[in-house]
Amino acid sequence: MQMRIEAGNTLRHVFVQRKNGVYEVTIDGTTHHVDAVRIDPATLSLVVHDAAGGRRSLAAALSPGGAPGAVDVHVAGRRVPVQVQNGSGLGRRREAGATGSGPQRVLAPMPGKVVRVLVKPGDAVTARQGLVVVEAMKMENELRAARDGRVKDVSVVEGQSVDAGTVLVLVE
Amino acid sequence: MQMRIEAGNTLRHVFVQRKNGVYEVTIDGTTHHVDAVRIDPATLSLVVHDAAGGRRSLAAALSPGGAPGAVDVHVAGRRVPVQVQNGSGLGRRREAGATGSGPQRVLAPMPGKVVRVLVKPGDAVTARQGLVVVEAMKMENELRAARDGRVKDVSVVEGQSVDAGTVLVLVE
Amino acid sequence: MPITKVLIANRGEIAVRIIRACRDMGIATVAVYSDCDRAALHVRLADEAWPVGPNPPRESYLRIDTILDVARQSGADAVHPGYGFLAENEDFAAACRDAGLVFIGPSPEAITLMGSKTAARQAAIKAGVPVVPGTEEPLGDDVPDAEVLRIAEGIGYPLMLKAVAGGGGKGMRMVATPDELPGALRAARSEAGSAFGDSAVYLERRILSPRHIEVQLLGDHHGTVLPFVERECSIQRRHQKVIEESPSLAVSPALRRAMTSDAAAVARTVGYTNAGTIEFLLDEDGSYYFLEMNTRLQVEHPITEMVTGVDLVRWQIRIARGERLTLDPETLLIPRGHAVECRIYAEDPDSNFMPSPGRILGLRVPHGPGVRDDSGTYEGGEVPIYYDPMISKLITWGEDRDHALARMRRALAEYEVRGIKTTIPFFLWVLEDADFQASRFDTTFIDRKLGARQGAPLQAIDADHETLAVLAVALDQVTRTPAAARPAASRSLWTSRARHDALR
Amino acid sequence: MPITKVLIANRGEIAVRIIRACRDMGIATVAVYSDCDRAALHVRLADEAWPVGPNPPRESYLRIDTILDVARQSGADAVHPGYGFLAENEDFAAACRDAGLVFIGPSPEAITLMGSKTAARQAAIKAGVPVVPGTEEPLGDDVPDAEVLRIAEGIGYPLMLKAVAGGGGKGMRMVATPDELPGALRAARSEAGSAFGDSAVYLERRILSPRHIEVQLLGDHHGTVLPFVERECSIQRRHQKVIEESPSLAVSPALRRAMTSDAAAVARTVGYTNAGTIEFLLDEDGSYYFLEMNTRLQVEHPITEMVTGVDLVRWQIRIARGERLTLDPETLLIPRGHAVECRIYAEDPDSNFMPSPGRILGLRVPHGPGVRDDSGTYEGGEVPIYYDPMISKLITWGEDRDHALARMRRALAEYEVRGIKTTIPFFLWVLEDADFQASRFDTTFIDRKLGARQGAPLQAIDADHETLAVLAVALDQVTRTPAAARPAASRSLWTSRARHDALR
Repeated sequence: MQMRIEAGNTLRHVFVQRKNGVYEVTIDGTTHHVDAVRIDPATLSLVVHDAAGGRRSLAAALSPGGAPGAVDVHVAGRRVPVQVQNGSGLGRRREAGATGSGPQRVLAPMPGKVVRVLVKPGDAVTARQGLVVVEAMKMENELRAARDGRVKDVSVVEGQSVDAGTVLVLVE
Repeated sequence: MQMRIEAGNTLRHVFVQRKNGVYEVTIDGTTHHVDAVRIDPATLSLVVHDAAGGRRSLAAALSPGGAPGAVDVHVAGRRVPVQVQNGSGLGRRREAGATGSGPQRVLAPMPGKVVRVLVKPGDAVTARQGLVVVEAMKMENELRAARDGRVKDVSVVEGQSVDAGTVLVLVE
Repeated sequence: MPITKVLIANRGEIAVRIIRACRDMGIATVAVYSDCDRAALHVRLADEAWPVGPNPPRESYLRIDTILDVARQSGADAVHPGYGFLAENEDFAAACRDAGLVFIGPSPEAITLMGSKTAARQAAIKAGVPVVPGTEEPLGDDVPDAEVLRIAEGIGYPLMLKAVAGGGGKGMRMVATPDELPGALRAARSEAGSAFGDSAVYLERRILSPRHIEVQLLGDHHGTVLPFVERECSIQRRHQKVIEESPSLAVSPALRRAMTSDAAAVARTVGYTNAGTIEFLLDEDGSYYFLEMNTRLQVEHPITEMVTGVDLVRWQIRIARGERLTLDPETLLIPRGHAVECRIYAEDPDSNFMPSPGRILGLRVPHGPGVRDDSGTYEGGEVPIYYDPMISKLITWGEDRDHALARMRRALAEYEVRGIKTTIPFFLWVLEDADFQASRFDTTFIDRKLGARQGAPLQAIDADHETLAVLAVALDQVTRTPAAARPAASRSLWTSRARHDALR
Repeated sequence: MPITKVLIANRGEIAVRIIRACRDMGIATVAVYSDCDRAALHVRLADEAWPVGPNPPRESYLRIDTILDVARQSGADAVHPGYGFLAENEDFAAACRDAGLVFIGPSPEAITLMGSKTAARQAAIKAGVPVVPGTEEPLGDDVPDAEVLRIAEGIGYPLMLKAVAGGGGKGMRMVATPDELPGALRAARSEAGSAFGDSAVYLERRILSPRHIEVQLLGDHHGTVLPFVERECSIQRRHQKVIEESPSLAVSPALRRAMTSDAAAVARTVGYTNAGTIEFLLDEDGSYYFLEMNTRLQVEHPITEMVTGVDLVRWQIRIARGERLTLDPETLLIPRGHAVECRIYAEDPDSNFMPSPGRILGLRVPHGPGVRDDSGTYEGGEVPIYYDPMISKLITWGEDRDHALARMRRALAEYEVRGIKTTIPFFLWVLEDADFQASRFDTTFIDRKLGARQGAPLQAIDADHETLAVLAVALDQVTRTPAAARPAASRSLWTSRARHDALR
């Protein structure tokens, strides 16, 4: 079985075969010997044979990521976002849009109330600079710029209630 | 929706309709008002409106019983075996065979070793009398007669290893 | 006052906590729920459950009329408010009393009194307990700058200008030197005037590196008030406690005697009953100051339970039904071992702690020696957007602080929540910090440490993690046919599983 | 002897328990598993996992050679045997030592000595500790009946005839009166001869209504042996403990002093190190007798941990690496509150406790104050047919016994296991018993109470339960479309759930 899997912005070519009771997983030419069994529909128990002859035991739990083919893998205390590529090359990770080029639309992540607008059209902003503060779940949440740019439009005013997905600010 | 559901050896005619936001469940002419939501694929949260105007909260978890249509309902601290009847009248509970009439085949419930045979062909036995002791899971398990009868055949000897389902004794 | 059925005017983990205490005492429980909480854990665990309205708290959990109506219909004879919502609402406490219901908490009068910052401050002064040095009388518009400068000289710099009617940081200014004072005074008065319609301010010394130390109290209706060993609550993010522990390594036995007896003195001065907490600021030099009183059960009450063995909710109920406090005062002040609590929130610590509501697709809860998980949710449960996003409180106990922290690391590593993001990676990061491990911190610790990271991810993903993730995804695809991946001995059981699935 | 990596030569809940203690100490863990245990919880939680063979214990968990081979290959420097399997096998302890591995347990010599019933009895006598009155020397075939009758007169009736080489009840006879003796003697000698090749027997007084009381000990390599407050283990079904508690209501502080100091004396006599337990029979008149010593960690160790705050597994490891016992002896003998343990088995209590192996389709574990669940399994996990069917130990702690029992009832009621049958209904039944509640019992209690029921179901199903079950099944059918039954606020999330399912 052959797959293309992206993790950490690197696309890996993966080939799996079963041999002598374990799986041989070759990732970009490096072969790993792994025993895998399913714990529940979302969880695998892996025993990874290491080079020194060790048998490392890990549980890996998978949950759907934010886009088709995206998977969050909970393993070794981390949540690692992974993208499974299908043949036509569709299904790039959603985050790509946010950190790449092109205008950035800052959306309300949940229903709430705009308590502060920190920028106005024409302002130059730097990456991670606060743009709008939305109150939801009893907390104030500052929405920030993903990268440097200039505010093109502010679509909300202080005190306004917004639904999830409402465009708050446009940065370009 | 109309159903026939057996519990406690009594067949009940059940009719369900949704009315004013709750379910009206009529069991053999008595109507119960119940609010039901699903907690997970096997569990429902029920709020049962009682006659005095109370709102009793219960969780009911369902798991498959031993035969088609048989369901074990975990509710109010009990496991209640229930049988859902389908149109053709199939799917009687399996236990029916064990406590009803006809010869009783005493089977090994799991792989193990016969450590004692307590009866021989021709013996008269009474209900709950021990017939064979099988050791499995580090425990000795006494298999008993379901009802009064006479031993027709003993198919095993002491020390013999048996698989699950092996006929040990025939009582008629 | 016998209590046979308690209505719990709350939701989430604290409602579950109270239901369990009632069940231990053979007392029936009545849950209330808003629309989105119909499938919540507290509803399922209670004996009865009643709807109280739409999702916004103001239309459900804060509706005094509806909740009293449910109490009447359900035949409850007592009400437990939990924390938050109506817990410190004197009108609710009074309405319960007027309706003939036992309110499991302090009197409405005590709630009113200690709810006012200046009245609480005066109660502390009356009890002979130190408050942060400052002006006792309001400084109105008519007090000239020179007079304010003279008073400030007596208090010392840096100091805080605060609005008498204040709250939420409005009308508040830090003043580092005398020449900053006139400008700050003008600004604070103007802000206070427009925000509260009252421009009066007062001065308070600024404590530079305070620890937040608090003392749990129980008071019965027979005049007994008992303090408990302190809780260390300095680990706060934006003034919200996130990790608490008991005891505090900054509190010596002598200091403990002084602080706990002062705390009890404040409570006695106001005739306080039931559970309450006195909050102090502890300065680096060992001096401490009354800050405020919380007239309810605290979120972090379990750490006190772990080191004293006292079930505080059970005692709240016993006190409410008129029982005497029969606990041994001495044992309450001698902690047995050490306890730590992490408040697990549905927030993404790597996105500025943005709330992360939604369905919990997978949940594995830690177990084993020294671990307690007070959760309000379950696998498949929903974290709604309308309420505080805390999903659980993870508490560990150990023979000493290091042991408790080691168990916390173990428990956090076992904890798995899928479908939403949580603050678990944040806690694992804090637990690795050498200053935290050495108990070298004050209330500014977390904000300083987080600020220094400049948004770097709390739990870095390295090449090994990526390889493991790729292996997992590849093998998940390969083993999608369940039978392929199951050990041989299990296969026979897939028949019954399949039957089970067919039934769904 | 530094310990950096521990191989756990066991499975199930005790392997999980040991992994957690190692993790708390920063020690790496190596799990071993038989074929059917590949997906077991202990494998998943350990840092490393190695197969050791087919399912029958003799071919895997009892294979000393294979296990030592894994220890070598994995670089483990210590071995913890848990309980059962190789825990009391002196050859294994010696083989570990010979292989340069730290065996986390007593010396092979101590295991050998205390493993012999008569040698252990002699050690107790040497330590000045009472044993059940009886003959010290074997009575061979050559001792005439008249002589045995004379000896029996000195011991008193009723008495027990036991095989010197005995075990498993073989060659054992109860003798109520002198005229029964000659016949019983012939039968016992014959049975012992054919079972063990040694027909020698000895006489022991029969204690009519004994309680089973045991004392936990820790001994370090520097000569210190410390006893702990006793455990009450009289609630047994067919000589298997099913409920344990600490302390025992039958043991006064004075009796506790005597029993614990006697227990420590026996251990000191044999130079015992690491964890061990001395079992006593306690007679109705307050006299007690040494029964035997268990040279390992006991199943029921958590109740001692709950009332003393000591992590016994952690201390086993600390002792094994040469540390001194620095615990305060006095606090170990003063229980804080009360703890109870129920051993939850995959058995059907309404079918004569028939094992009920299989897949756990659904599992809800209790939580909250005072509850600890030491489990070896998980939802979706398999209870194999090859091993002890205990799936979990549920432990509760309370301020006193009634409180601990109330919490146990609450926790058992919250516990839900679907797919297999468990002994939970049995425990709920025992907890309702007035004699149990009053601590009026001896080791025959459960068998007598169960016998009196003549097979009547432990938890009766009444018309209300049937109605509720019918309602549940009917509404399950009606709400099979998930969206139909979900509260409105949840519906939007079914999209992501569906995506999740599509991925599987």
